[in-house]
Amino acid sequence: MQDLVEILILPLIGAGTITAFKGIMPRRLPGIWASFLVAVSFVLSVAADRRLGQLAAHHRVITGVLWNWVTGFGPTIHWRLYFDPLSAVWLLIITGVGALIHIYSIGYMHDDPGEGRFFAYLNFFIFSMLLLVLAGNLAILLIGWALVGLASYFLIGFWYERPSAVAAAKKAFVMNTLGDVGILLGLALLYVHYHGIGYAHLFRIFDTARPGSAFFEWSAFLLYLGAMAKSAQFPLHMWLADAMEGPTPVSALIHAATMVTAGVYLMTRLYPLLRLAPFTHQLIGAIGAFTAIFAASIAFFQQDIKKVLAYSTLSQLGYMFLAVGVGAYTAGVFHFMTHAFFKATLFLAAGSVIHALAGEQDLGQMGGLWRKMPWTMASFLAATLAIAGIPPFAGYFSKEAILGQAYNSGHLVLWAVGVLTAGMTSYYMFRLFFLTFFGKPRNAKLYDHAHEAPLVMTIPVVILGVFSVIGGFFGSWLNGWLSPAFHQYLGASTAPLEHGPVFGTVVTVGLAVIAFFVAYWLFVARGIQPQAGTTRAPGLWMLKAWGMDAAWTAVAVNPLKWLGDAMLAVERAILAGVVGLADGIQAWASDLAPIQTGYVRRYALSIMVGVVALLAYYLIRIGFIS
Amino acid sequence: MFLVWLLAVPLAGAIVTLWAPAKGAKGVAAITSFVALLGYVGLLFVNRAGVNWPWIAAWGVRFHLQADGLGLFLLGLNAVLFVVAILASSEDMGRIYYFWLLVLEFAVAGLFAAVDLFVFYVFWEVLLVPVFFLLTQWSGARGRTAALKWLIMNLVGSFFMLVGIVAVAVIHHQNGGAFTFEIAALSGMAIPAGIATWLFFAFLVAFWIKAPLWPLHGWMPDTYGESPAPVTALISGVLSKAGIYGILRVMMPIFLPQFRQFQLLLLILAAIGLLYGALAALRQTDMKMVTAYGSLSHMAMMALGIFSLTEAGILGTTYYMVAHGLMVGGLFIVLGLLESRTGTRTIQDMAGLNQSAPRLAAYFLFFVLGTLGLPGLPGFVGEYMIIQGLIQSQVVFAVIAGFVLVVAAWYMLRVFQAVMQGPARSSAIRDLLARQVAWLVPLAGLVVFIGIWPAGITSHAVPSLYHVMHFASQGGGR
Amino acid sequence: MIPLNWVVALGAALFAIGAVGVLVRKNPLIMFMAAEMMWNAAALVFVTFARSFHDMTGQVMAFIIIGTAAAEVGIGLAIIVSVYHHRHRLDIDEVSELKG
Amino acid sequence: MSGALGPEYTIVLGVFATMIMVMLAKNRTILAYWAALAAVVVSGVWTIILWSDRALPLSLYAQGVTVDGFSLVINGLVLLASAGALLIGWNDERYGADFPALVLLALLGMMVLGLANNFLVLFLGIELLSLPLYILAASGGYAESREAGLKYLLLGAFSSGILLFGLALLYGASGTMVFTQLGNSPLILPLAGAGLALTVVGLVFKLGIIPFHMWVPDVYEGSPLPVTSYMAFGTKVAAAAVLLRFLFFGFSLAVGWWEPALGYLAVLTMVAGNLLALAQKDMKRLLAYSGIANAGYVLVGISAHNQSGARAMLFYLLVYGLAVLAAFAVFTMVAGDRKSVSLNDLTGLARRSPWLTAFLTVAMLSLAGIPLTGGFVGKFYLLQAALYANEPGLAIGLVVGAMIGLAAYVRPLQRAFQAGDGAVVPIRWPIAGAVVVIIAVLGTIGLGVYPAPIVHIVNHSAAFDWLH
Amino acid sequence: MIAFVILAILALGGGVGVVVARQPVHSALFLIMNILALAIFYILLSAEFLAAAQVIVYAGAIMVLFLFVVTLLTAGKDDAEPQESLQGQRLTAGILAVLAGGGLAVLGVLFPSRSVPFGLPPNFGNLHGMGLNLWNQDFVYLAAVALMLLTAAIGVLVLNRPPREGPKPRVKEGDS
Repeated sequence: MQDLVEILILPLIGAGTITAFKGIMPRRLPGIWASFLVAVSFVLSVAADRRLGQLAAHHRVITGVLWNWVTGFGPTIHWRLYFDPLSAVWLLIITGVGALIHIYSIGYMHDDPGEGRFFAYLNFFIFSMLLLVLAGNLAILLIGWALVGLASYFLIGFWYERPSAVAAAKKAFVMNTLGDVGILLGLALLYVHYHGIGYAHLFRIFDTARPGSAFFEWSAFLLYLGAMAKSAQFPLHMWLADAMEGPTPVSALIHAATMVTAGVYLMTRLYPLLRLAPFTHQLIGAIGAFTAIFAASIAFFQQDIKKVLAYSTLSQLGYMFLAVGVGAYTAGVFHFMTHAFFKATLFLAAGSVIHALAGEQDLGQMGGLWRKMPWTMASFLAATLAIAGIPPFAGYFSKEAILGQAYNSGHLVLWAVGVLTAGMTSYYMFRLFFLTFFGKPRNAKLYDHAHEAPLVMTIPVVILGVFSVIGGFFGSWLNGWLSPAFHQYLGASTAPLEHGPVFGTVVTVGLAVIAFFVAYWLFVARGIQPQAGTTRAPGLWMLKAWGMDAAWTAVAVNPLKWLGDAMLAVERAILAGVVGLADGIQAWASDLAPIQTGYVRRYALSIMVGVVALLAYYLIRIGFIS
Repeated sequence: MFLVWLLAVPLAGAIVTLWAPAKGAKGVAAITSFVALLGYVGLLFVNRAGVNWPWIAAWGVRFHLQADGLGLFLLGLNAVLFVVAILASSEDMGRIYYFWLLVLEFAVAGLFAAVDLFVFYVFWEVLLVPVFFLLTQWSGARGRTAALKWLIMNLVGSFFMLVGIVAVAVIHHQNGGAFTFEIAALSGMAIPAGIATWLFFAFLVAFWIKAPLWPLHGWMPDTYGESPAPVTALISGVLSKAGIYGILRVMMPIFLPQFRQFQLLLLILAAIGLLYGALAALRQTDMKMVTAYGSLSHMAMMALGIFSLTEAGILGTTYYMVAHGLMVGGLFIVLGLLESRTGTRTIQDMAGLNQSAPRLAAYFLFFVLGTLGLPGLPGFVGEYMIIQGLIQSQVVFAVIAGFVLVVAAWYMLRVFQAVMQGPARSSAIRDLLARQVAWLVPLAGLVVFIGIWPAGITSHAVPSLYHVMHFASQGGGR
Repeated sequence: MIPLNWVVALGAALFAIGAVGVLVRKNPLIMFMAAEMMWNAAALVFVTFARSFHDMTGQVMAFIIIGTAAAEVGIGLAIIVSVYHHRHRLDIDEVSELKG
Repeated sequence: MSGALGPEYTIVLGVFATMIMVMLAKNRTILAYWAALAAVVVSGVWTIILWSDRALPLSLYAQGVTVDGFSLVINGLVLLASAGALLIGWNDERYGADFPALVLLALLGMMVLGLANNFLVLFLGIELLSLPLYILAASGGYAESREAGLKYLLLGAFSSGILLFGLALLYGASGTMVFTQLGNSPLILPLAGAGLALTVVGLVFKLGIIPFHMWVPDVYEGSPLPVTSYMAFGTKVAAAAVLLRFLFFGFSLAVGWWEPALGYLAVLTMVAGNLLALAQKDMKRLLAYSGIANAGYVLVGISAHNQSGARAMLFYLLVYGLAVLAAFAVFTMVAGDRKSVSLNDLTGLARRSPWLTAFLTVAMLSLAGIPLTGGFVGKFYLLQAALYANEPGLAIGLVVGAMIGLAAYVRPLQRAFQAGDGAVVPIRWPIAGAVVVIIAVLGTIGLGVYPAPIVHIVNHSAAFDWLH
Repeated sequence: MIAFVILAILALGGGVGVVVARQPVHSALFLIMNILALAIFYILLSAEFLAAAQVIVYAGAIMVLFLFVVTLLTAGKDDAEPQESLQGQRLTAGILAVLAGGGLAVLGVLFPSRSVPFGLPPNFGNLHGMGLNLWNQDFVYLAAVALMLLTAAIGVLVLNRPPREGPKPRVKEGDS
């Protein structure tokens, strides 16, 4: 318990101290301090993992209550931490990759005036993410969940003077709030039925529950809604592409390696619930597969180096959800891990490129950079090979596990989509690679000024590149490590890694290789420009991300705005009604006042009227006049 | 006796303020409110004894005050926000301004402590008066209209409630009980069904207007718009809670059967208000109005919590009242600081102020996040419990509430980003002064504290709520 | 022996005539006289009932009415005189500055 | 003869003493004021002594007058009213040396009305009250005052005629003139009904109930300020007292016929009175309409026809009177040399005189019925009475009237707190007026904060135990 | 009965005359006629003292005062009544008076009071009897009437005192 709290609290301390002593700290200190704290966290995480590993396989859970959160009647919820092999994997990746990206950022952000703020945000993000994965119940998870969203909001909008960044941040936040509300509703639903939302408590109940009731479908779906928003599954995916407005290390850490995979964490964490909700489970896989191929198609024609990577992230997240959907939980986590390595590498390398080109992100301005930045190019290449699924790089193993399991479990359509997507991935990734590093420089001036990044940036990239190469070999270790987590409860019989049929592997790798050659032929041999094909129908649509933004605007944003305007009209009516009522009474009074004419005889007449009326009334009452 | 302290200190301070030198009035008021806050600390940690003195023996009216879990934290909210509001007020407001503020503190404290209907009603109406004069004399161009609206709309509601109060006591007496206004004695009494409905709505209208809840919020825009920022903070932060509090304190024990009977109607009305406030806030261009309509929506959320008639919903509302009070109070004060620096409230006239006033922006964002219900901050806890209650009773309203949370994120961020971010178009402004930070930090700290440890409030509120709802005997909402 | 019922009816008629006088005449003096006639009608009815009950109280009442009328007329005429000191015509409708 | 009528005799002596003072010391009119005040004070002390003496109720003059707790409380109220009027108009040469004597004469009429138990005393009381007031109304020495006097006179004579005819018919229907014997005597119902109708008209005319109210605003506006305050408070108390005694003592068995009609009149009066007050710019006229509306509240107490009603009525008359005295005292000071105060004259009052503004605030809030002022407790008591009588309509009418009236009462306050233009003209405080306003304001607040003693007093004074 | 009819005609004629007479002087004279007719009624109703008082006080004192004021105020002026200016005043007044007066008259005729069958007590209504009443048990009423007359005397003094010499400021206002 205690070390968990330390792991958790160190980055928060970093964020706090950097914020509080912003004016006092030397200019370079925040970066170093923040990186140091995350690194310590990483070391502590390794230690914690080791201790966890020393426990008996079926008791590999460390849990404890920090203090009460809500008590009374109604909900009784505690601040509970929960540490098991699944959390442990996430913990390592978050602190490990996080530390590397912190270090990288020292170089990347060194001339930005908001450097201190940046590291405070980053540290805050690490804290939030750790809270998310260490949470012992859904409510605390939701707190971490929302805080990472907040950190993401801060970092996307880091350059707040850019309107596009600000808009992207808002979009990300609002869409994620939609997901948060899904989790909120889902966990409240679970609480209402089971009077508790601690994992252990829920899992014990899920163990014995019979699958298929609407209640399980609804609660699973609502929780999946959260995962969908956070992990940018179709149709809540647009924010992720816009999120590239943030600094590149942010894209690497948050929008590729860690935060966006929180959905995968949630789904794997809640795998016993998914067993009980077969329809939702299928839906997850289907949407994952669709997202994978859909995002891959968009990546084909993107002009911005980070946009390509963003859509490729979307696509890979689709893979992970495909894994969840077919019950390949370990494979999903495995792919998360390898993806963290190679996608972080890609982003950081892209960051180095952007850094070298003074902030230029347009592929149309790049080309031939391999001469200037060999280390970056090498790392990028390794990661590209990994993501393309070329053996023996990391991505090959995890993707193979997912596809194999999809095939084995009979999800042939999903398998086919996955295979196709693998080929597409290979194509657009190599397109990106060739356009960036090969061919003729398309902007001589930028090319002349380009240079290899400083060591503080290059070293993390290279380390991550190495992991992209060797990451695949962690598979069997992971299989063993996670098996207690997935076997502790029922319904995880499909969880361990499996191998698919040989022909599947052949087809997948073959497609990837073919795609490689196509890309080489197009962009190196023929040297066509990145803009090619984006003016006509399919390419244009893909470039515009199939018009999803416009669709959302038309379906959700504008109607809400119209409703808001309608409410304002109603509001004016209500306010006018209030004023009108008051004025009406006032006017009525003013109209009534002239009855008082000032003529005595009128007054006497009024009295006489009263006399007659009262006489008549009394005589009626006593029955004289009937 | 700390309870009496909470009432007596502001009253005495108010009278002293009248003779204070013009420039010293703020100091006197600040010290007074701080002493009252100390009294609250004493109440919280030392002694919570109430008082029960005879008042008008012939009518069974007793000056009965009690700080139970329902009112305890609202008293704290009152004590805290008044310190902040007084500190946030300008020094050249004049002594009468501070006099009225302290009278207001006195009245609100009395309201939150009263457990006798007569006493409750007395404080309920007395608190209208200071606000009326604050609006009349220290507010914008339409302040006098706003003041009239405030007073008349609120009194219209309370006069109906007055009839209700007397009628309840008379019926209790005619049923054979003593002639008393003690809420505990009146709770659960038998009222003939036809009359009960009328009485129920007579009470409800008063609370509905005060909260305010849609569609009886007509006084709200002018009042929030015209009053000086500290007063807005107090109205939205503390006074509006009086409406919700009244429903819990007064109506729940007496009219529980009617709540069950009209539950769906009430839920629908509150849900309309919830959507209405949020959507109206979406399109406002005045940053104070965005917050005001957001607050309207949040009040509807609290009402939903009550009308869910579940333990979770009511507990959530009890908690949310305090949380929302602190956050929206802080937000209005920050908006006031912003307005005094820029001279405008229209969001189109501002942009990129973050660059010149990062601290102001940070506190602005903090309270924005709080009001939009960010998990980890207290608004979320209240909303969570309310939504859980709604799921228990009528799940469709939970979905509506969830949807509104999304819209809330949208409209609150819209304001923040429009004002603070983007390219700086307006000229630079002064950042927060150190002394302003000095009271914003504790306020923000308090918000964070109750956000991560809501159990501190909820666990204390529970016994009172049991009493309020008779849930122990009647087995909960469903 | 005169029929007491019919005297009461006469009183009612005089009362009504007096009321009409107050309502339709514009000269304040005549209005005042008409009001006096209403008083007289009441006094007549009192005396009639006193006769009917053989009860002197009714006559005492009538006497008081006469005496009070005297005082009232004194004051009334003083007020009318003071009002019409500066006016040309005795028209009550002109005395209507206060209204609304 | 015991001293039961001592307060009244004191006033009679006071009248003579005052007149002697006027005659003896022609240039020192203040002596007359002192004499009158002394008479009022002695009478008041005597009243208090009588109240604490438990030898009541007493019936005197062949049951013509009844001295009981009720009449003594009425005594106290009208003494308060006259003391207020005297002090507000203290030694003001505009009102002449005869002002105190006339005030005392009217006071005598009011006290007699409180005692009245037969038709003779009722009529005498009405006339004793009215005649001096006709004079006082017309005594301002300007056209509006004369007009007010004339209007009051003509309508008063008219309504007295109606009252007399009604009394005559009642006499014929019952054969008795004593209220307390009306219930026991065999009534000829149609005659009694007609008589009751006419009598009630005559009495509510004095009270100012719509539609018999029309003299009220004109006369209040035209009369000099202290006289207006006197009429607003004293006349209302006396008329309400005699109406209550007449109906409760004479017709409590025949409640079914008269009660609903009075209830309708009360609701009409409360609503329309407050509505009309909303349209007024002149403060005296505003208070006149407010007086009409408050007469409606008082009528609620009567038409509730139960003990609470009588008690609430007494209590309400006190709080109303205190508020009115405070308001009139303030207006007199603000008016200075002018005849009346308009809404515009109040602008900037808060800067001219913060304390006067504060006092005016208390008075107006009391009239509006805000808690911690007596007005609230009074309305609260009236509501109790109405609801105990199972008359929710009256309760609703009361609160609806109060709602409408609110704006009328708070608008002057807003004007007072509005910044005026030009130089700040300070206001001088005559000591007598200051005494009135301070006592009235303290009383108003006292009644709001701790009404228990007065509630105790009225509960013991209006113990009409034949009512439920 | 014949006496009643004649007297009633006189009284009503006087009453109507008051209302319809074009000149105030004539109205006053008609009222005197009415009053005298009532005085005779009083005699017939066994109220001799009242009859005397009616003649002396009403016809003698009050009406003379009226005539005096009428001549004072209308001397040398056109005292013809101007046209009715209030719309519907006459019609409404007539209808109301007919309703009220007619209704009351009908009531009075249909529902006679409960007459006492036996003979009048001694001294009923004569000077002696009234004296016994007014100077014994009902003296207080007489005293009250006296106070009213005193009031009237004060009133006349107050109302017709000479106008003051311009309004003298009671309160000195500051220089503004």
